[in-house]
Amino acid sequence: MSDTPETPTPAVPAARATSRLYRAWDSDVGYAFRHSPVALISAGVTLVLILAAVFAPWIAPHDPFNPATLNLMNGLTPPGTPSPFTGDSFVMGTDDQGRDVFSTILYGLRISLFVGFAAVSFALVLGVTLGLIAGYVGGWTETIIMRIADIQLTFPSILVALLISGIAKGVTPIEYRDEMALLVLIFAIGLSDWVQFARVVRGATLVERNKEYVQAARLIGRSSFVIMARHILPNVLSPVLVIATISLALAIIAEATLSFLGVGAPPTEPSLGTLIRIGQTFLFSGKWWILVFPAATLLILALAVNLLGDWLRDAINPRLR
Amino acid sequence: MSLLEIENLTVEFPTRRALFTAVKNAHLSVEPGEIHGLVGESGAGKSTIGAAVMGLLDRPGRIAGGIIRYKGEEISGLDTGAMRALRGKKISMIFQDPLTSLNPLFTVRQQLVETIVEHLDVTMDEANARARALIDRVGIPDAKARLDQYPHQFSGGMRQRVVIALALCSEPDVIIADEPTTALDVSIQAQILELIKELARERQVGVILITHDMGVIADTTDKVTVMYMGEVVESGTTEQVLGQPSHPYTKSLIAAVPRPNVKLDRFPLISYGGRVMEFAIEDLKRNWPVVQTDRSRSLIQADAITKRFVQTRAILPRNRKMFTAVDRATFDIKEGEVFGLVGESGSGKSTIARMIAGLYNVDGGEVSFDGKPVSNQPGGVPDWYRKQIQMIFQDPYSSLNPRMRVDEIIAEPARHHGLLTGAALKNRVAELLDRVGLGAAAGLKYPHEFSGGQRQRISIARALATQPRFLICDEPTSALDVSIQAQILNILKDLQEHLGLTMLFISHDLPVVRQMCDRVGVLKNGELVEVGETESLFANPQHPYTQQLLSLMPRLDVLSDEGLSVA
Amino acid sequence: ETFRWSATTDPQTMDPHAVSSAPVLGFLNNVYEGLVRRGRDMSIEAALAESWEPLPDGAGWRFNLREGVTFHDGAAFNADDVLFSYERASSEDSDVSSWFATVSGVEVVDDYTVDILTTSPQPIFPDSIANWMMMDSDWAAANDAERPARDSENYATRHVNGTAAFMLQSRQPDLETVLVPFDGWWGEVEHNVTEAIFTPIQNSATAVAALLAGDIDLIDPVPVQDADRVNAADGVHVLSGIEARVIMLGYGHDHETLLNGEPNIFSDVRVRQAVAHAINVPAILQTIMGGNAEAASQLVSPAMRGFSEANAARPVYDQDIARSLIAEAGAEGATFNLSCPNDRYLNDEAVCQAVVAMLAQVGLNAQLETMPVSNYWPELRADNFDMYLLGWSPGTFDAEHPLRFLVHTNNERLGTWNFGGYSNPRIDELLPLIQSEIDPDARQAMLDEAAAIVQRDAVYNTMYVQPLLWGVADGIELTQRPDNFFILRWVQVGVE
Amino acid sequence: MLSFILKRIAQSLLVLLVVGLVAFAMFRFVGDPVDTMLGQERTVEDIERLREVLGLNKPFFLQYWDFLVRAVQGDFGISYRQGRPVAEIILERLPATLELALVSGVIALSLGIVLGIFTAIRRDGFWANFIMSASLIGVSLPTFLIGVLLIYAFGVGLDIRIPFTDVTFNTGGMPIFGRGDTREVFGWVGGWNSGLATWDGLQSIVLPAITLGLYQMTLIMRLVRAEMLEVLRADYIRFARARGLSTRAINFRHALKNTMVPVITVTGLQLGAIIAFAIITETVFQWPGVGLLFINAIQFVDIPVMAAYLMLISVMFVGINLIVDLLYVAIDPRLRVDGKTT
Ligand SMILES: Nc1ncnc2c1ncn2[C@@H]1O[C@H](COP(=O)(O)OP(=O)(O)OP(=O)(O)O)[C@@H](O)[C@H]1O
Ligand SMILES: Nc1ncnc2c1ncn2[C@@H]1O[C@H](COP(=O)(O)OP(=O)(O)OP(=O)(O)O)[C@@H](O)[C@H]1O
Ligand SMILES: [Mg+2]
Ligand SMILES: [Mg+2]
Repeated sequence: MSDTPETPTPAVPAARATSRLYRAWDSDVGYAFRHSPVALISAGVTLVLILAAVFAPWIAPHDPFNPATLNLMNGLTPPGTPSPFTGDSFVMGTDDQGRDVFSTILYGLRISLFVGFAAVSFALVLGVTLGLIAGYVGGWTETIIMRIADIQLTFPSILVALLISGIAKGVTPIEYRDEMALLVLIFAIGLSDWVQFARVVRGATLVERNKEYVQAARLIGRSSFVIMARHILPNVLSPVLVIATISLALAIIAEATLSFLGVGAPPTEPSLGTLIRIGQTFLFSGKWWILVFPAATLLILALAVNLLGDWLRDAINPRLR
Repeated sequence: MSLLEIENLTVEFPTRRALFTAVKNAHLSVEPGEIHGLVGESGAGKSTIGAAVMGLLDRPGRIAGGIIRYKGEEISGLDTGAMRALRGKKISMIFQDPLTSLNPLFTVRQQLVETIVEHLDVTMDEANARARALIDRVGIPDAKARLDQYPHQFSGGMRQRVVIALALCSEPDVIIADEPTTALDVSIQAQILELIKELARERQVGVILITHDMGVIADTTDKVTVMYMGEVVESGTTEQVLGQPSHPYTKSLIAAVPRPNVKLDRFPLISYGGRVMEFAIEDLKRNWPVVQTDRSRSLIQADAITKRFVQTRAILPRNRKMFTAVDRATFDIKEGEVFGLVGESGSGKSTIARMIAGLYNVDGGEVSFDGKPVSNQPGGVPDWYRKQIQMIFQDPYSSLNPRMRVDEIIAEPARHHGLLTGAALKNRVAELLDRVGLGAAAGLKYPHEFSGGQRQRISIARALATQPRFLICDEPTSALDVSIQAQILNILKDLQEHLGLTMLFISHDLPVVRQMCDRVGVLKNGELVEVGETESLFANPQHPYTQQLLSLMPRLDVLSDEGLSVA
Repeated sequence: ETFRWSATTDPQTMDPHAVSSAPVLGFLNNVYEGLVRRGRDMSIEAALAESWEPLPDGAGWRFNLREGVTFHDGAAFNADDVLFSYERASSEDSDVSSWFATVSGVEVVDDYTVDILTTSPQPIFPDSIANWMMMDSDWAAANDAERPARDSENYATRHVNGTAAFMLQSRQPDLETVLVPFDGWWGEVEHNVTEAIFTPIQNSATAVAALLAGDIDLIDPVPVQDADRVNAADGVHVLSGIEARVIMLGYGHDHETLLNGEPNIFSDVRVRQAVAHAINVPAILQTIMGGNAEAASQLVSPAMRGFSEANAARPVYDQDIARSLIAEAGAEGATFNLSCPNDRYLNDEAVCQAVVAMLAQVGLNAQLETMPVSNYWPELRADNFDMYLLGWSPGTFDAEHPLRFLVHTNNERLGTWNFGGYSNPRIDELLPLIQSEIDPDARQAMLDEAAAIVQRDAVYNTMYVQPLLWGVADGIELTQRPDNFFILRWVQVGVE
Repeated sequence: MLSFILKRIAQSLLVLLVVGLVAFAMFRFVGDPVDTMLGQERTVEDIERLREVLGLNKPFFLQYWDFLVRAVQGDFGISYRQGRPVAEIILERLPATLELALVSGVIALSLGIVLGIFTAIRRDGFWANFIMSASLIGVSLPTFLIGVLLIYAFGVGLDIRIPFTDVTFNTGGMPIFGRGDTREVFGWVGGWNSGLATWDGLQSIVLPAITLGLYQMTLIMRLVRAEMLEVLRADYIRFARARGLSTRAINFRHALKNTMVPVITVTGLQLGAIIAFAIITETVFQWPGVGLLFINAIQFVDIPVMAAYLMLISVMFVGINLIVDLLYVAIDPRLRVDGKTT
């Protein structure tokens, strides 16, 4: 006695139907994904960039992180034209150290993507969790969390990074410094970024928690954790996604700033952000390629991730699909 | 020339899994001064017709065919600008859901005044005066203070009246009233219906009245159109349709109407279209723990419970004005009993329900369950208590998480309590969806894709999924058409009779209360004025308020008795 | 004529004795004067002293003061002011007291004659006090500024009463400082400036833009990369020169081990020599310095007094020599740290990266660590380095200066910048002799010997002399000195 | 409400204490001020002596204590670099930053909201998509780069020839650095010198304000759009349409107000960030505000300036967040304390 017409159940073999991957593919979001050209293209671009970064050692014509292979006399060679000193030629030219810009972008992407994604995820997880707790639980818990947030806000990431790296240097033996360097960066950027998420989520949670569906869940006796995670979170996610996707580019740039302070990757292993920072100094000297190619890469990455974020935000909202 | 004419209207919702046709070739016309009833199964497409007329179909819905004319001019293809000129000014619509129809961030006054100023050429003062008059007119007491409150401070019924007032702001020619009185008690309902009749009579307003209250149809309408699964199955004058229904669905509908004068064992049902309207109690028994009940033991004890809300905020406590929503209500509910709570809208019924459910702290008194206190416990509501109770919320729109799929919503309580997992849970959800008449496929959709009645049924399914020992029903069937209502109520009754479910049953619908409840409490302005056995209370009301309430019950003499004999 | 100029930092004080940094001393040279001053070619010339001669037996120097000199407020300048300025500049609170380390006292002979007595013969004493500026004792007393205020403020911090060609008209720290000509100046006016406005602009890209837009007449510095662009633009050009600062690599000579716990390869002279051969200085100059700098063979540039002509050759760039030296020392593939500032010297970070690459090519694995200068010096002082980058500009423009600070065995007073702890008894022996030798030839011989030792031991790997790049609007005539002081009294505006 | 504010003020004092403590723990990693304070010819003794004078030898919590004791008396010490009282320097610099923050905040907020609404309403339109994508340039390029590009485009200027004519014009002419002329508008420590009161000052603020506001604008725009899309689907908006309200009233009154909670949260934070960390913009444009002061302080390890500055920022953020929390309640009546739930 259904008053909705019979809907044809998709004819899929049982085995496939149960596989997680297939379920994701067949889910509403998966469906929306397959039918959105924007999502497909931006996901494609993001994927290509990630793959390019992962497989950089195999794709890149040079290894810019190996100083022994660099020739200073190749420095500042314009794209496509041979160096007047060595006769070598580079697709995207070289920077002041004679590093092939194309290869450096690929290698630098590895650092930037890793640091960017990890830092934003860290900030997101931390901020969203604390924001939810503060908004939902209220009382002293909220006061403490939000006051910690106030304290955190006071310190610019520069100082946070210096503090963390200082402590990290103190506690880690020298041979692990390099491994620690990136972690320190991620930690520092993430730590300076979580407050945004926390405050936004808290604000939205304050509104959401009084709605009846939350009361319905409370009535069942669902634990606060589940109510926050399963009920409130999806309803406050949209501003979180906006901030997260925007923050990615910012984190990548922040990484470069912090590297300049001696925190993070050494200058002989420039990230995308560092490459842009180097390129900036050549902006008006006619050596445009050192800036333009890395900046364009970052721009494309940011564009793709943000479009993907926009799309995802709409897609997870059943009313907007 | 008809005021509003709908011809061959077809409305489609293309969704991912299928193209869903909500309305098929519907016909309808309204003359000036006519009140046209629109009845039908919940989910039949009644609200969709209203939305189509207003040009406000929810995305991705679209008018796939047909013509809508206002005073002979086609309005179905108009652009937004032209449509806006009609909306509110010429054609008004009262949306079905009063809770979410009001902007939560503006006071009632702000919303009224802006609408008045938008449509009528009046000064601010005049607009304010008119706003106040309107609020008075829809029967909200203490209009002066109420105007400056926010929607969430109103009870369900009061919000509905605000929505009605908003629709009347601009003196429209056509009013589409979608379930305008579901949340109202009989006295207010009578007042509102009188208002509508008056408008039709005096100002020659055409009204489309969507309702499933056959009493209302009988009392108010001139013509009736019956819809079933998107199609118009019958149309004619009220007497004709109610008295001599020709279509089997109409017959079944009329048969299912609970009569105020007789108490039947079960709600009468008629099967139509080959659907099983009844289901065996064995089905339920299969996985429902049978509780031995002892009618002499009280399960729930409400001892002088009180709830106050802040009305005027002030820094100093002594300047604060408090509003007592529930004032020292004392009653108990015996094991296996259905305890009814009636009273005018805003009298504090939902508030009591929430206090018992532990959603509100009590400001005085105590609630105990099985002899153990459950209210205002230091660690919050005790878990053992939560496991045993469930609640059907008054508002089916906001009590469902918009981001969760229906099957997840229903499965959640059972999964949470660890009652069922995996395939068993899946089956239970499918079964419940079926029981409440939605069909298992509905589990894949999201709440916003359902009609009001359908959502309410989702709510009911969720409440039943955990097989609670105690169920709080806050207007469980207000948005349901009588046939579905009968079906749901029968389920509840079966659960009570055979499986020992205890219920707190809140309703405006006195006939339903009479059928369902063992004892009834009458609430007025937060005070419990009378508690008694249902039969004796209905037969011999003591308190003047109860007497007044019962006197307003609609008479359903016009209804055909055909169905009853079948039952 | 209004003249506007900018540099990256604001002189933090107007007090000539409170801070001895180049931005402060350079700026104050326009408003204060010393007994002697440097000319366009850095040579010492008469200023408030008309002449000077050593006292017998190297007991010190006698200065004959110029008569008729007045301070900006009209007060007359005389020997009391010199005495006062000595007391002030050599006091505890002064940052320039090291100039007077060998001075035992100042005697006022008469109103216009003073004797400065030294503990030992000081042949180049007048050179070392070119930036010792004279302040009016009465003015200081009247304004409670008798001692420099180092960690607080006093009247002299923001007010000036000098004798030089320009007076301070207004000052907003970090924003704008306006100078106007002093009509009562004793010297011959060579400029045509009627108002000079100094604005600090930290960001060199912004400064270049301001120059190109015509908002500023002179900027210091032009980033090396932008030199071509500025030269190509209409109405502006680059004035380039050689600074006094020599950029070099230093080593942790006395470290037991490298930071990573391996044996210290840099205590072996062969490794240090190998580094010198491995660095392709011409390539660095060509690319990173844009062809604007000169290679350096020793701790001072050829323009400095005491430069050793005999040691003017740099170790040749030869990777094979470097490799074989490394092999001999058994240091192949060694990994070590290279510390580097990234905001101190021109393109310092880029130079260090190039060094890393060049060392990698001869089999030395340098791990570069760069940091802002505020962290850099503490790191060096804490011995947190294996190899490091250093720039040195001799304050006295004399070859003795770096020996004193960079090469002498480090102790409380000497060798204070000898972070690596290099120690050579012969140098320690030579330094006092050089300091007190009056005879120029004998002195030069000793300096030559020291230079040879430094070169032989490869104590530092001196790479190049830092270039000086000023961006100047056309029509401005001025003089650029290797000390990078901007001297306003040589500016001509509106020259066709 | 009053008690709420009082409680928050009490909490802020605690926040300040912690900020100070963390700050002093940090300063050890920023570098050593004596190196930058002493000239090249300093001796080891000089260093020791200065460290002694500045109290840098003491354990950091003692330094912190000293700072607190003095700070309570309103004395934030003397800047190592300028040798002047820190409070005076900061107050002198504050107007520049506040004005810059105000202008860029206004730009970001007004444009952000308007464009956010526009892109939400025209969800799939060409211009909406164009604006959405183009705005990303503002967030994917470093502020420094944007600032310098603006300087070159509108300060130095490019010669642009109008097509098919010989007329060329230069896009430049905007001030490149500094605040331009300022005029004292009202009493402040040393006078509030406003750049907004002169034409030159107004011109000077344009480029830095755009540079600074670009990121905030994009963020606000995207947030407004995201929230609007959600709100526009709400039943009360549908009902508002049914009531025949004008599109403007629906979009700007009903929908916008419902998007405001996350937007004001972020706006508050960003406004704080603008004031606090306009470091890069201020450096690029040589804008004499507290951001520039702070970056100089870091470079110079000017601990008193850093400490006082962080205190100031802390007070500001606490204040902004208090206002934001009050605004929540003002905007959303459901957040008022009544109807308390367990
Ligand atoms: N946004 C939507 N997307 C998909 N389907 C929808 C949507 N809105 C409504 N429907 C479907 O259209 C049908 C008609 O809905 P409508 O709201 O008109 O019913 P109704 O007759 O008003 O019912 P009720 O009496 O319960 O309010 C329902 O089956 C519902 O599932
Ligand atoms: N959160 C609140 N703040 C202020 N007043 C409230 C609040 N909730 C309810 N009230 C008031 O309490 C009274 C009782 O409300 P309640 O919802 O219990 O009524 P009800 O009997 O359920 O009415 P209805 O039948 O219309 O749903 C009403 O006057 C209402 O305005
Ligand atoms: Mg409906
Ligand atoms: Mg109610």
